[in-house]
Amino acid sequence: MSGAPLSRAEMAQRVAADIPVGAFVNLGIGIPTSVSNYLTAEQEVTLHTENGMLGMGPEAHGDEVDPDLINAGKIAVTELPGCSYFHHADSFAMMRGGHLDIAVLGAFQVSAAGDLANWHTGAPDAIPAVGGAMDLAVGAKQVFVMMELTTKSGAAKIVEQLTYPATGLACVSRIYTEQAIFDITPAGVVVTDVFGEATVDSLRELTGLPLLDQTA
Amino acid sequence: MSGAPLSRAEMAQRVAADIPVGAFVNLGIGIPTSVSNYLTAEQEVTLHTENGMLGMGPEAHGDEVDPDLINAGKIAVTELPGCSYFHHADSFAMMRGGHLDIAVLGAFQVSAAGDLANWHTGAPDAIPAVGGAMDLAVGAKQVFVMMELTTKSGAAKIVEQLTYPATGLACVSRIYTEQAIFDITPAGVVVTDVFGEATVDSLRELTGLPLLDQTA
Amino acid sequence: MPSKISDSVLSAVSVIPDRATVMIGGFGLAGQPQALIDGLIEHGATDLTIVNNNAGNGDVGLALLIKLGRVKKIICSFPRQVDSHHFDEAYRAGKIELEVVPQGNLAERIRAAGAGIGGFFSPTGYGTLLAEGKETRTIEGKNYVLESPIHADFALIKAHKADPLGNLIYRKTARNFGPVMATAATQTIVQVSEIVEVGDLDPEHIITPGIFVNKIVQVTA
Amino acid sequence: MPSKISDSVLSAVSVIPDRATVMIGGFGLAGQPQALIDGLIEHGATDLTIVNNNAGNGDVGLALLIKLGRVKKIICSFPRQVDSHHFDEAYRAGKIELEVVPQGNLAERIRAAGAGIGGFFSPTGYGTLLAEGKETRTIEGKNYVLESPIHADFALIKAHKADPLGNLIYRKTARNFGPVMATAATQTIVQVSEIVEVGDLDPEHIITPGIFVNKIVQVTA
Repeated sequence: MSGAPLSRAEMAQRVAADIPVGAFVNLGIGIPTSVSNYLTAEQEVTLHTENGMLGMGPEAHGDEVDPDLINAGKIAVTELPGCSYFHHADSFAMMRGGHLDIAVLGAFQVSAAGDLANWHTGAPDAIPAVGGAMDLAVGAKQVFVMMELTTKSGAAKIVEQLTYPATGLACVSRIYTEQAIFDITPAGVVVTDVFGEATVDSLRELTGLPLLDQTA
Repeated sequence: MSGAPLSRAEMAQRVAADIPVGAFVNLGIGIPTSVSNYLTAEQEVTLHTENGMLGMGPEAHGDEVDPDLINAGKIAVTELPGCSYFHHADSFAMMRGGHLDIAVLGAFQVSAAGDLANWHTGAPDAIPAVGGAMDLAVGAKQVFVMMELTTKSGAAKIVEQLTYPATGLACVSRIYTEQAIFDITPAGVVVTDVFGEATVDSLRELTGLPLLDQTA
Repeated sequence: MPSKISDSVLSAVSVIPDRATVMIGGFGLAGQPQALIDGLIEHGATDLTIVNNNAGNGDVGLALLIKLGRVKKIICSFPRQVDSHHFDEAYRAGKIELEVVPQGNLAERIRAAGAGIGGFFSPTGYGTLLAEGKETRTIEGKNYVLESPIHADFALIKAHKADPLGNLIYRKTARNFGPVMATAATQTIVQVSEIVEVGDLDPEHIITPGIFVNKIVQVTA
Repeated sequence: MPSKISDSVLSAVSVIPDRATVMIGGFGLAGQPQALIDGLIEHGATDLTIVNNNAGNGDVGLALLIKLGRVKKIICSFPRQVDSHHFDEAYRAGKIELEVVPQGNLAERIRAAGAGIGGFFSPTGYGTLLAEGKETRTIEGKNYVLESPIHADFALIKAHKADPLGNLIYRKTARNFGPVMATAATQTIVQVSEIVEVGDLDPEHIITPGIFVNKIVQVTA
């Protein structure tokens, strides 16, 4: 409503605050990983890493580092009490079977219908590499996206139709950006919060979308 | 070649002798179970039970009986060193993925093409019940059948076409009976051994099949 | 987070409504959640669809549930047993619907539900009565039948030990259907012999992670 | 029964012929069978199809195998990395064929091969470039892509401990692709840190039963 646009840390804080108590969550590589810094013990959130673990703890340092214990970003991590290990097929079955409550992912673009693009720039010489992105997109009960609202050249990344190759269709539920938070609903894209100088009207102009206003 | 028809024990003994060293084997409920009595330690055969165990030991007696440790026939059994447990989907994946060398099964009928009938009498009032029979039929690298060659009324149980409902098609490799041993081959049904008064000719007459003679 | 530990069997199973689809673990008596089935009988839910390897034995448990007329349909691999007289009677009287599924297809269909698989081509049952009416396909020269996932509203299973997060370990061949059923139901209710502290189960040894478990009841033998 | 224990890496991998399909376990360095890959390089087999999550890092291991021109095709989920320069170069020069598979489809397709499944309908990738040309189907209102099993001639994996029967346990997230790859290959060759006696591994804790393992080589760090 007022103040400055959200910093990345503030975005992560907002996402963390919206994760319900007891949720099972997968935090994507990159910015989404920072959400873990703001989860409280009272939230009792269990983190999943798709390379085969539930109950992942914070990043490992010094003597804690064990090359056999890494996250999906290949960073050394730690165990929390009550964690468990499983193989890759079981891990992705857990994801695709709809058992995770929330996946938090970065994005190049999200469409008004909730289509997600985050795996391929579409550049003709780019080497395609998808990892677990497509599985995360379709597997979790809710997909939260964290991204800057605009590209470096100022174009909106929430769009009517994707221009980047899709990762998954109609899979995103909510988008956290520095200027606003958006919900993807059957009625359309809803603005729930604005930050800094953004208004629902300025966002409509930027995105070209008939955004619904549910800012308080 | 000579002597009496094989007893059930002798049939089991023959089957046991034909199991190669180091094989992974599933012995079906009923007569096939008795094959385990004739496997030698030198054969190093590992028994699979489809309710989730490799390395099953002999039947349990007295204090050994543990209600959590049973075979597919729901008989209490024991562990052998090096055994392992797994869940039902993994157990049948092991079976259907072609990892077991041999399944030994009973049968109502086997066709000249190796079709197996062992799950359903086809009687109109019979309650259908299949258990793991169809999985075993298609899963093991080789299926050995142990059965009496004829029904109580004297009809051959090796037939041109099944008259009982099929368990699996073209799945049987070898048939052990009290009168003879048969191999199912692309060239046809081959008699490899005869017992008692049986001759290849008497078996041809009984079955009505153009049996090939490879008795020594 | 509300505790997953229930202090009574009846309160654990009383969430099961009429017309629910309920998976029940166990192969023979091994892994059978006897106390949960007794609780389900006492609770009184009816018109149930039951998924189990068998269709009840003797006069107790699932057999009693069938005798009491609470089971509308059963999906199983082997209903016919020497002491399945309650099922036999209900079936012959047309009072219960039966879907017979080869045991491996049953396990794999349950796993598929838990794993988000829409269907799979199985070699089992091809060319048999149990594949009648099902789509078939020849892939690389081998014949397959298209099988669909089996989802449930509830799974009632038995494990050896649980921690309060719902992490489970099993015992010997009592493991059987438990781990896959736990993944395929909207709610999984587990009867365990012992509840241990969080951290007491080695993370390498946990067979069912707590994400798949909703309620735990300790039942001492 | 001939022993499954090989006394050298080179003798273990020397059975791999040219043109073989070889699965290599590991996610990042965790679970990567470094010694077996080095042995494969020394052995010299070429025209290989490699199945791995990645396409090599830096100048060693799989990256070196690619640099040496031994890899005809790679099936993986994530070839592009900051240090995948040997792959990048070979790919841009048209010297290596690439099949990019979403990571979960990769794991499930490998499992399907080991489990005798002819194909399965996966929700992952529907409506994307990676599903182009693949059969799709709407099941209960949800969209799926038909995915096929990935079989291999050999799997090279790393485990923590083995017994002489080939029973395996893994360590932490180094488990990753090992257990499914072991089931999907005609021959599975395992690099382990320790070989223990038969009976030393608790039957409840064994992750890969010995039926899936053909050769074991102890490689101490």
